[in-house]
Amino acid sequence: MTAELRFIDAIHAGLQASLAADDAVVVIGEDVTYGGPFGATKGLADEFGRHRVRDTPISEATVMGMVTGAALTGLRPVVEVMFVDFITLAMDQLVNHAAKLHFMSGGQLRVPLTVRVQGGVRGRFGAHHSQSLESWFTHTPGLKVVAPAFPGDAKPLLAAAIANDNPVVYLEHRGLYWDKGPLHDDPVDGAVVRRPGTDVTVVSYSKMVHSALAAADRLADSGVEAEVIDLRWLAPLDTATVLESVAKTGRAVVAHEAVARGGLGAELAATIQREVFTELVAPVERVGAAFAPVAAAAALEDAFLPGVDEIERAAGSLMAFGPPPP
Amino acid sequence: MEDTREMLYAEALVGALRHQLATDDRVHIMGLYFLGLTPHRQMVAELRDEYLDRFYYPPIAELGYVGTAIGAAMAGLRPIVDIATASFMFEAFPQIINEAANTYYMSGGRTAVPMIFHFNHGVRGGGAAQHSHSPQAMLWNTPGLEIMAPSTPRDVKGLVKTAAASDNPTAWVDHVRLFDTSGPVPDDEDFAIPFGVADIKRAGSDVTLFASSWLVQRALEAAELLEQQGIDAEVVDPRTLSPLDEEAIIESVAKTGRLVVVDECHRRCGVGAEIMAVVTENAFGDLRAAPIRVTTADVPVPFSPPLEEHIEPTTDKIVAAALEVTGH
Amino acid sequence: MTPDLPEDQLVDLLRRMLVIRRFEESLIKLAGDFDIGHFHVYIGQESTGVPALAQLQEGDLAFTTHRNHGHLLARGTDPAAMVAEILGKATGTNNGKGGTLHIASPEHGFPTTSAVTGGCTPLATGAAFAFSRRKVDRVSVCLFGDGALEEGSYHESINIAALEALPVIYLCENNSLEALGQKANEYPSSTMAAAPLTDLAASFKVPTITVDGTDTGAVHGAMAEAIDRARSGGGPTFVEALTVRWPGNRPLWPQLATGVTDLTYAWDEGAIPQDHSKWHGAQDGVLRYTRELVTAGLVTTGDVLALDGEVSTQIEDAVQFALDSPYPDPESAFEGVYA
Amino acid sequence: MSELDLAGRVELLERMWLIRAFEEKVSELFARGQVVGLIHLGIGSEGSAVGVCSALRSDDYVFGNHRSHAHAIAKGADVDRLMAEIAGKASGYCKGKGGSMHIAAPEVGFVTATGVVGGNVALALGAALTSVTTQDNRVSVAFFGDGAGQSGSLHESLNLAALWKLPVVFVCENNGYAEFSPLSAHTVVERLTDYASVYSIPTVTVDGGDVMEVRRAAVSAVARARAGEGPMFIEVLTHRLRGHYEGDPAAYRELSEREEWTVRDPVARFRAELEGAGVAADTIAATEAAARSRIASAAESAVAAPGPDPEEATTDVYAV
Repeated sequence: MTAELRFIDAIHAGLQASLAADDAVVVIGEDVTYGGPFGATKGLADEFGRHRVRDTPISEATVMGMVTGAALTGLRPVVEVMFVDFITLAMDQLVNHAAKLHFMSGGQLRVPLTVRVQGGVRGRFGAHHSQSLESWFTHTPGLKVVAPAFPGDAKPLLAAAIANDNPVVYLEHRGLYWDKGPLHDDPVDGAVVRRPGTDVTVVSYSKMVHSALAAADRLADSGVEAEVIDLRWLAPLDTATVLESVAKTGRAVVAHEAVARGGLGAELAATIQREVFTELVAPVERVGAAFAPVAAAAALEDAFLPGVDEIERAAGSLMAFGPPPP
Repeated sequence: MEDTREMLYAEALVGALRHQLATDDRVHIMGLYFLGLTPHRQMVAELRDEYLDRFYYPPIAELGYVGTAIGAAMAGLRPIVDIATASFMFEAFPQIINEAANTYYMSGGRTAVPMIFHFNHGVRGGGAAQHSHSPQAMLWNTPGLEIMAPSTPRDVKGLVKTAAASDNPTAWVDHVRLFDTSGPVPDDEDFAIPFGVADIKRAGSDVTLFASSWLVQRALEAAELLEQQGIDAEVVDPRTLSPLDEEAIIESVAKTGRLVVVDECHRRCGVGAEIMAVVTENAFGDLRAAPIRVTTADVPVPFSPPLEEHIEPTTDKIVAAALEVTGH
Repeated sequence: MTPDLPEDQLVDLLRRMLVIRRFEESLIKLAGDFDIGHFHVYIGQESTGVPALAQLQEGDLAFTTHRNHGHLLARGTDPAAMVAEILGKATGTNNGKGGTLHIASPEHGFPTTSAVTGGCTPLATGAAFAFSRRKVDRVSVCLFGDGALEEGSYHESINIAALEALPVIYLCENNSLEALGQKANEYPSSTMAAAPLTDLAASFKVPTITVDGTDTGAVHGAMAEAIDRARSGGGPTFVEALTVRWPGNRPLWPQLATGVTDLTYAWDEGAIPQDHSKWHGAQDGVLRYTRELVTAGLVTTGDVLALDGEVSTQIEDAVQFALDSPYPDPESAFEGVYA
Repeated sequence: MSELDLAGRVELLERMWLIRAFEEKVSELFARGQVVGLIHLGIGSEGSAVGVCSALRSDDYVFGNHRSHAHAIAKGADVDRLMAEIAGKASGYCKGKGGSMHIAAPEVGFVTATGVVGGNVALALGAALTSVTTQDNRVSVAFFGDGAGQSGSLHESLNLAALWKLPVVFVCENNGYAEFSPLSAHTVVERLTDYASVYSIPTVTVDGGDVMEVRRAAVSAVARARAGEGPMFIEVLTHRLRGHYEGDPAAYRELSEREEWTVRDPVARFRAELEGAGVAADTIAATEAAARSRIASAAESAVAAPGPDPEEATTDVYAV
């Protein structure tokens, strides 16, 4: 029986392990010595010293540039941006510098940087603290993006991000922080099939994977076997796993919490259509947030957030297209 | 038949700004790089001299001056703020995304942000990775922003008119390679092009080429080349990405059954991806072949000319994609 | 000291302070019963916000931060609509779309609340830019905490304001002097190498004033000077008001740490309990102002208690109104994205 | 670091000539269409680049901006690879991917340049953080112009460097113009050192026309930083003798101003100074001749070099 860990503790353990294993790893961010708003870094300053776990002023732009400069010159910084919304303040450094320096320098420079950000809809925080901005990062060549859905994956994915020689945006959904799960030592490269199925492929990541699994349970009750894929890495995107599944099922739903317009669902829909067009028996369905900012009121926030019902409905609508061609 | 006059895109652009300054004293302009560093920028300088007290030339502080324009929009002006090279929008992202785009909604419809952000986007020759950005894809998954991407002198005049009248923040995505193109522009001072209405820049029956901004010109060039090979291409220009005229694209694909999406954004999660998704969701049964995207590759824009050309959506690549999708 | 104002206006200032105090206390109590999420209380800063903002005129604008309740109430925003907004009700100031972090009340001069640190500085500067360009006799007030000075947006904004001599007042409420109930190493407040903070304005040649934020008269005087400068074309002013942060900052310190304010402490020193005697005796600007009014004979203790009773009832009614109000129609979540 | 002897000063002049010859050659190649893109030249700021970099160790870090050919050469970058990069050739430092605005020559400590105004300052802080963390005793320098002075990230960086006592030297090359307008159109602040003083960062303003004055300021700043005493801010009053970018007619500048600065040309001044100090005319003439011939050969090989293989456009996106 392996120990059950909360998601937030798995991240803490991942940071702890990386700090212990490699002197080049430093943890930097607002209030990280205190532990940050959710406790991910609690105690690390005492354990590893304040020269390796540092608080910064509220200066996101400069902090992102500084950790990039530190990564260029030999450290492996893990920077915490308190809310993904605040990454807007650091976008120039992230997109114009961290993501591009390896390429612009013709491969001379490396930016082994991990950017930990939490976000997503939870807690009635309103439009400045609830956005899902991952398609900005996946749209940016040079960035890698990872979005764990389970506590077990959180630690090895964080280790992989920190060990990577590229800037990696590590997306945490604060709605997952208190979930518990067993640790595992499975490889964390690429996507993973969370539930095998034959009729429809549901592709998702982060917290929405849980909705996808719940929807699959409901679909099973009505005789539809959904295959649920947890992408884990959003860039690079493991299209092979997705395409293999869709080639088998002929139907695909892509579900995420970000707005549908311009989201990862669009990218997967485009790729699936292009690559397995002849196997498709139905159009790729997207489940994403409505094209609106996130409202604060509970009733509106709930309406905004897509979930199990929407996935079930989308998968059901694809089943109406009949069986795949022989 | 409307009266028109042939003019350069740059002239039409400056004419549109002049018209707004002349007809609405709430319009103030921040920044001077509407025409980039091209020689045409003299026209903007002349306009400033005509309306000296309506221009503001800001420090190199995008976050500060773009936010200042947003605050001014909340307090009665209708600013048109030039961010120049689109790659610098990231400095101003906190204000564009968090404030301008969200405020109307967050305030329950009580505070509007009527203004225009002007960007020069795209590969322009030697701009390298930090001066060649196409911002459309990132901006259009931000609810609350309107996005216009004119491709002709006529369109820039008509779209600026509509953007200036809109109570929403509008991102005006422009391309330096358009400035020297020319075409007929209606004389009518009140000529306006509604947002969310696509324009069929060339009618055709065999394949739909979707393109916006500068790439409309390349798509039209490709269509000419395709005609020589007996392929009749339709070029659909959405003119505004937000709102998007989904109907027009779907209708065109319903007719042709084949689609090539041309887009200057990077491929992954670019505008092209969204168009592909919209088409598959709404016209799946009409598609006779898998649609193809012709986009900027998923790499930062390289400096050296042969490298730059290799990653761009060129006319040749559009032609090749159209040939492939039509089974040639 | 009390501001140099007619008596009825002095009492009105006290009323506004009490509205804020009772409003925030009610929220903390409410949060004990309901999960109303994350919010930031203004307790301890009433004696800054009220005299600073109550003297603005109609059409003047102010831009505030996550710690916004006091500012909005100081200019007369309806507490019922504010509680409703904070509870996510259809009757809220923003119809439930903003919540505590984004309360807007344009008719009271608050176009929006930005919850991004440093978000409001360019906006307030921009409103002043508009006033200057429209040639109207209006001023804009930028409200922020000391943390916002760590953001580049502040520096970019004040540079533009100085360059253009814009009618804007940067009112920095420096509440990090001491935070009651804060443990060592818990949320290090100020990470700023500049001291005093006014240097960060003086370096841009912007006039600065530092006042004790618990001194209603001093704040009133400083703001009067700054507003006068702005209206007369003299450009921006930076005002730093020093206050103590009170510990009810949900969800970090979610308790009424010093209890429900007992106004009798203002005139009955013997009633002040041992715990937090410094707070009640010296640091609470509301008690200080009450004490000053009573000592100067401008109000009686009975007047104060009667006023407090009225205000408390108003706030109770406001809370009840909000609780009784319906939630918005979920479909409205998808509306109002575009004007 | 002690005051340089005469031979050492002649070496500085050689380095300044190398920059001057390089920049003039780039201008020439641009006019001939053999170099494309956005090119910003540093003619007139040789004294700043050479003065500062001569105070650095070879393993110290320099972070440049859009106008950084001079900084790279002063730090020891190879002019062949630099010229090839600006010409977009495969043999360039960045294989043609970076170009003029994005030079990287990390092996000589010129880590990278950036095309975003003010974008390099925070990067330099990061290198200084590495030095503090690994205790490798290196110093980082960020070169930026007066136009970057009004960017918020500079102010954030000054605060952070002061708070953390980072070994970083801020070098503000105040050439009086931010892009196309004078500094007075960008800020009411006259001495940009005021920005740093508020954070208790020591500052000095020096004449960029005097390479030795720049060098003395840099020597003291570097010594402070290396001793763990934190950052310093040097404002170098300098000038660009060309427009903002190649192709800019610079019509906004007064003719008299240009003439005045031609007189204060750091290369001409230093040359005269050395002549006055007794360096033989032949020796001095040889510094220029050697530089020009070195650059001529660099330009020749850059122009003749093959362009990159187009397929290279999609490599180096991710480190492996």
